[in-house]
Amino acid sequence: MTMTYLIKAENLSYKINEKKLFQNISFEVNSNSAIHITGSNGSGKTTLLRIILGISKPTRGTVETNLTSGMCYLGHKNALKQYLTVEDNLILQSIQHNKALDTLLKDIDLYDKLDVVVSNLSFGQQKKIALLKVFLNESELLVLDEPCVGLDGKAQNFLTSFLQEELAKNKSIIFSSHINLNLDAKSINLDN
Amino acid sequence: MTMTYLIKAENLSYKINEKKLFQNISFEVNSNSAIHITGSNGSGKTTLLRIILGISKPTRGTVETNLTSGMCYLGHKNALKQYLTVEDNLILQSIQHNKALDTLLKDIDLYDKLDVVVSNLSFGQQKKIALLKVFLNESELLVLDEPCVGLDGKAQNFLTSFLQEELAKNKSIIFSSHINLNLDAKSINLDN
Amino acid sequence: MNILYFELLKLRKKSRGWLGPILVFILIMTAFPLTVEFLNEDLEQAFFSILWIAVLLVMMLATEDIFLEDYNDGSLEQLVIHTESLSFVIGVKILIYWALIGIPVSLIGSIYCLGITSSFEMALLIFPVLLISSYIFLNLFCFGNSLTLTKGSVLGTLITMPLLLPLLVVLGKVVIAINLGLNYFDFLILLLGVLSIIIVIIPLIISFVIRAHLE
Amino acid sequence: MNILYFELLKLRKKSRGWLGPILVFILIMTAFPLTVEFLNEDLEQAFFSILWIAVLLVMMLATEDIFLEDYNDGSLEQLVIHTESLSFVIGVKILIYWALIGIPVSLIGSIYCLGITSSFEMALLIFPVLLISSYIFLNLFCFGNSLTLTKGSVLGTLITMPLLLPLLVVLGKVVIAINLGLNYFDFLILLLGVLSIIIVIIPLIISFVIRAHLE
Amino acid sequence: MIKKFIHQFASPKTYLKQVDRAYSYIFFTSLSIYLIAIFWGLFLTPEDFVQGHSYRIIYLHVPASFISQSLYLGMAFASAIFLIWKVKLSAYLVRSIAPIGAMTTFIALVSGSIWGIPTWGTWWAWDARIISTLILFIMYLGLISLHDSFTNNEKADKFLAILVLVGSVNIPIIKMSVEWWSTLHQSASITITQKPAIDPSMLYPLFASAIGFTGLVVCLVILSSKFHILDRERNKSWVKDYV
Ligand code: HEM
Ligand SMILES: Nc1ncnc2c1ncn2[C@@H]1O[C@H](COP(=O)(O)OP(=O)(O)OP(=O)(O)O)[C@@H](O)[C@H]1O
Ligand SMILES: Nc1ncnc2c1ncn2[C@@H]1O[C@H](COP(=O)(O)OP(=O)(O)OP(=O)(O)O)[C@@H](O)[C@H]1O
Ligand SMILES: [Mg+2]
Ligand SMILES: [Mg+2]
Repeated sequence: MTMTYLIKAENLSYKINEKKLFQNISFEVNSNSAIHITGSNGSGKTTLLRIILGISKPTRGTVETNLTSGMCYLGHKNALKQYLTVEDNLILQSIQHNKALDTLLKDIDLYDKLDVVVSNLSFGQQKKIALLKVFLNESELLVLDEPCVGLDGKAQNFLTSFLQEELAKNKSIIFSSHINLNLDAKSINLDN
Repeated sequence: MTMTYLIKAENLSYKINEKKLFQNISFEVNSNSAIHITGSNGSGKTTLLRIILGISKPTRGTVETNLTSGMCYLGHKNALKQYLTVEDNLILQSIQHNKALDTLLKDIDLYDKLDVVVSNLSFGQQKKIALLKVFLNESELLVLDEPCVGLDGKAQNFLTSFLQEELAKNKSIIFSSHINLNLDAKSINLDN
Repeated sequence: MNILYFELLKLRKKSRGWLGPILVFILIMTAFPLTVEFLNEDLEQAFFSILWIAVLLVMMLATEDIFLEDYNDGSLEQLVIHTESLSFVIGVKILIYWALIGIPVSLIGSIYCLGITSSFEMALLIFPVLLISSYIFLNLFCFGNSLTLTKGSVLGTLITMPLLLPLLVVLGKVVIAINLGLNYFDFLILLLGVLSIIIVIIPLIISFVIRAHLE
Repeated sequence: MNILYFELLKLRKKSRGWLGPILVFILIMTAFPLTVEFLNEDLEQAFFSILWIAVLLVMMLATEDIFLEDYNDGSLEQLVIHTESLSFVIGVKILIYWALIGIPVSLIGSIYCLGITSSFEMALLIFPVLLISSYIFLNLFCFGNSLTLTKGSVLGTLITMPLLLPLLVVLGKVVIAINLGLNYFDFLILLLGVLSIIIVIIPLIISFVIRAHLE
Repeated sequence: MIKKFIHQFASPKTYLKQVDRAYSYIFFTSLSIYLIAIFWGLFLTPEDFVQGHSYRIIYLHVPASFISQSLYLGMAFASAIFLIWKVKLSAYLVRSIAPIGAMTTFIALVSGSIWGIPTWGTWWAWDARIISTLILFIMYLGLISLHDSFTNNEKADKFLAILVLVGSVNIPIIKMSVEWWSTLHQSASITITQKPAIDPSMLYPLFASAIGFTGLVVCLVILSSKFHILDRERNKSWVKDYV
């Protein structure tokens, strides 16, 4: 009897201009597990995540997915429209205005910023808005590329405990981060 | 005999749309001292730094400066032209190609990226390029807004030791950061 | 059909995206009689020349960063991850741009036509031509812009230009056809035919190009 | 004079910034005879109308994000911190845009003028007018775009156009003056006068506006 | 000195007080003047030799055209004061005049167009005066949209004032358009230097209607500025007392 995986990456290699970025990376993501991708700047963390998402193609190797409810991705770029208010941005991300959202907004101290244009928010506040999508997601796999860049201590703790809860709910997480997130995760290092 | 200060901020207050962001912040920056501005997201760190730089005007209070060789500023936005190569970007920032630069580039693992277009660099690599200007600066005051966002551990250590050296060279530093930088700095908290 | 609502929401706030081009159109059409002291017949002659060029330019302006913005802020990545049919989304996006810019421009163009030629029939006949040609222009420019998404280059313009010139020639012929009471409907059907091919193929090509860009 | 070199470096790589507008200019000037079958005199009549509008549009395109890019990536902040004379830098920047876009467009415009009017004198006389007017247009568009820095170029266009229309009228007059062999030089001096005022004042105003924006 | 004086005198609070006192006087006198002028013009003056009765729209058209330009000059004046002495009140005034200016310009355009139908046989012509009036209208719209596009009112005030001043170069051009270009449109029939080219029986009511109309527009400006000031200063304590 084989265990079912959500994502199975086998022997992934990636070359840019004939230069190897990483080689022979294999792993499996099962439900209720977290993978922490580490590595120095430019070691290929973002690239690997994009391969998993199916945006980029690996030079060699395969990624098999076995998902029923899709993935939720947050990358370096936060996909917010700077010229729209927070509220409009939430609409764009199909986030309904409901109780859950309200309590979340209060938790991350953004309840009074709903009608502020995103470009007027601080760096960390923008990141928090982008994370709302993650906090309210309904997919079984979260793919997070350095999710706590620019967050203050309180928000980082909030994120960690959220991720812990998600794991407890049988969800899976792949994330990259230079900061340790206090999460029980298998780590994959891309430096060679 | 009064001690000479580089920057003297008195009773700075800042309001946005009639809402107070911070109030009555006073401090002095003397040579050979560091100030660490802390506070949660949106507490006004960036705003305060911009007031010190003279870009924004405080609602109340004054900033007196006493600088002879200007300041060096790195903010959330890194002032790089995404469509130019690293080399061209250095030229734009008036950074000469010399030995010091070469060793620096090697230290931060970017020596082979000189002719790569900035948009092809990873998030952390871009930040490093932006930091080059700081590493090679000749001004007496460094103003850094979350300088280690996105940097890997090695680069963070490099930055810290660089800043320590600068302090030893009688320079002064004002920086904001959510991450502790292991720097002997007076800290100012903007949360109230 | 969320995409429809989303695009509308974005455009509403980003008046630069749609009101801008329309305004530029109005300004061109208003300004041109100022530039030379025309006699009235001359005005009429030059009018159509200006009209087609204005429509072309406006569609160019309108599509300038139709994909670039989404690319830069990371929305395009999200779109590729979360939508099954990228080309459908792109088709809808172009449609919305046409509805918000192409249709008003066609209307305004017809009104100017009425004002200058004082011929109600002319204005009525020119309207569908404007509608179709603006849609074709939009599609072609979108294609060009998708090709040069990240390059910030003129490649898009260079590539689309040769595609546009034949269309301009046809448009010139249409005016003559109307003036002489000749085969206007033949031209209309020709344009419709071109449009119906373009409408299907261009979004497909664009979605392919965009995926390649993100890779 | 570092700023001169820097701007050139940026523009060199960003061909969309300068080659683009020039190409659009060529496109317009090439396309317009295609759009209507003109008799020769009519062509000449319409030519100048198109010429001025094309120059105006091209300058609009060229300046669309002359400050926006620097604002978005944070370079503008750095500039404000590190330069004593922001207005000088802005003046130089506009000058470079003029050198890279205004001058070629003026040249090309004169060549087209020669081609269409077959009058060498006309082309020669129109050249300085083109040079001056493109510079004025550039300045005014830069002003409009600086005011609406973050708000998009529609508003910029809306604001700038009224400032430009009087100039268009004058340009129309110049053509008539040349045609009739009348006070061409009076007009040239008028334009030069306007330019010399604008060249000094606009960069000052823009630098004030930009500082206010960053505040 | 001047600065201090202006700041004391031109506080929004004193302005509102003064204006509240004067408002009803201005309103009723100008209303009656305008009504009388119109009555006079419509019923007591003879039919025009060429234009018949249609010329009587002049009592709306000319005042509106005249005011639309004057309001702009007023804005330019206030903008200068704002930029030089940082008088907030002038910034408020500039913003409040803009929509009124747009309105009167619109009236001028529409009344002119209506007038054009019987006299020129067309409601629109590409004529310098008409286009320049249209430009003025666009300018007003631009001013309003510029101010409204900013959430930060202080910035918006500054930018608005700058734009008004830069745009004021257009006013003489609009004014002189009829003299400089051969057009369909009438050139000024009343000038200071020359004898009026208009029959006195039309002239006096025209004058009166201009004065009355001006007064009414001033009332509108007062109302608009009152709204604007109360909105902008709504957090100040004096406003709470005032309301
Ligand atoms: C849309 C069309 C029109 C517009 C935009 C327009 C605009 C103007 C403007 C701006 C003025 C100047 C007021 C001043 O200098 O203080 C004016 C005055 C005048 N307009 Fe018109 N006008 C239009 C149509 C007409 C028509 C159709 C007529 C009549 C045939 C007409 C007759 C006059 C007269 C008699 C004056 C007074 C000139 C003077 O005494 O200064 N206008 N109009
Ligand atoms: N066209 C190119 N030429 C040269 N190198 C390239 C090119 N495109 C990408 N790269 C390199 O590929 C790597 C991409 O790395 P990636 O963005 O995945 O890094 P990362 O691990 O996410 O780093 P960070 O921690 O900084 O986010 C970088 O080292 C970058 O320099
Ligand atoms: N127009 C506006 N309307 C409402 N709030 C605004 C507006 N402009 C700025 N703000 C608020 O002002 C604050 C600016 O804070 P600033 O950018 O200085 O924060 P910061 O301390 O640097 O935060 P971070 O750690 O996230 O970088 C934010 O709380 C932002 O929401
Ligand atoms: Mg990365
Ligand atoms: Mg900040």
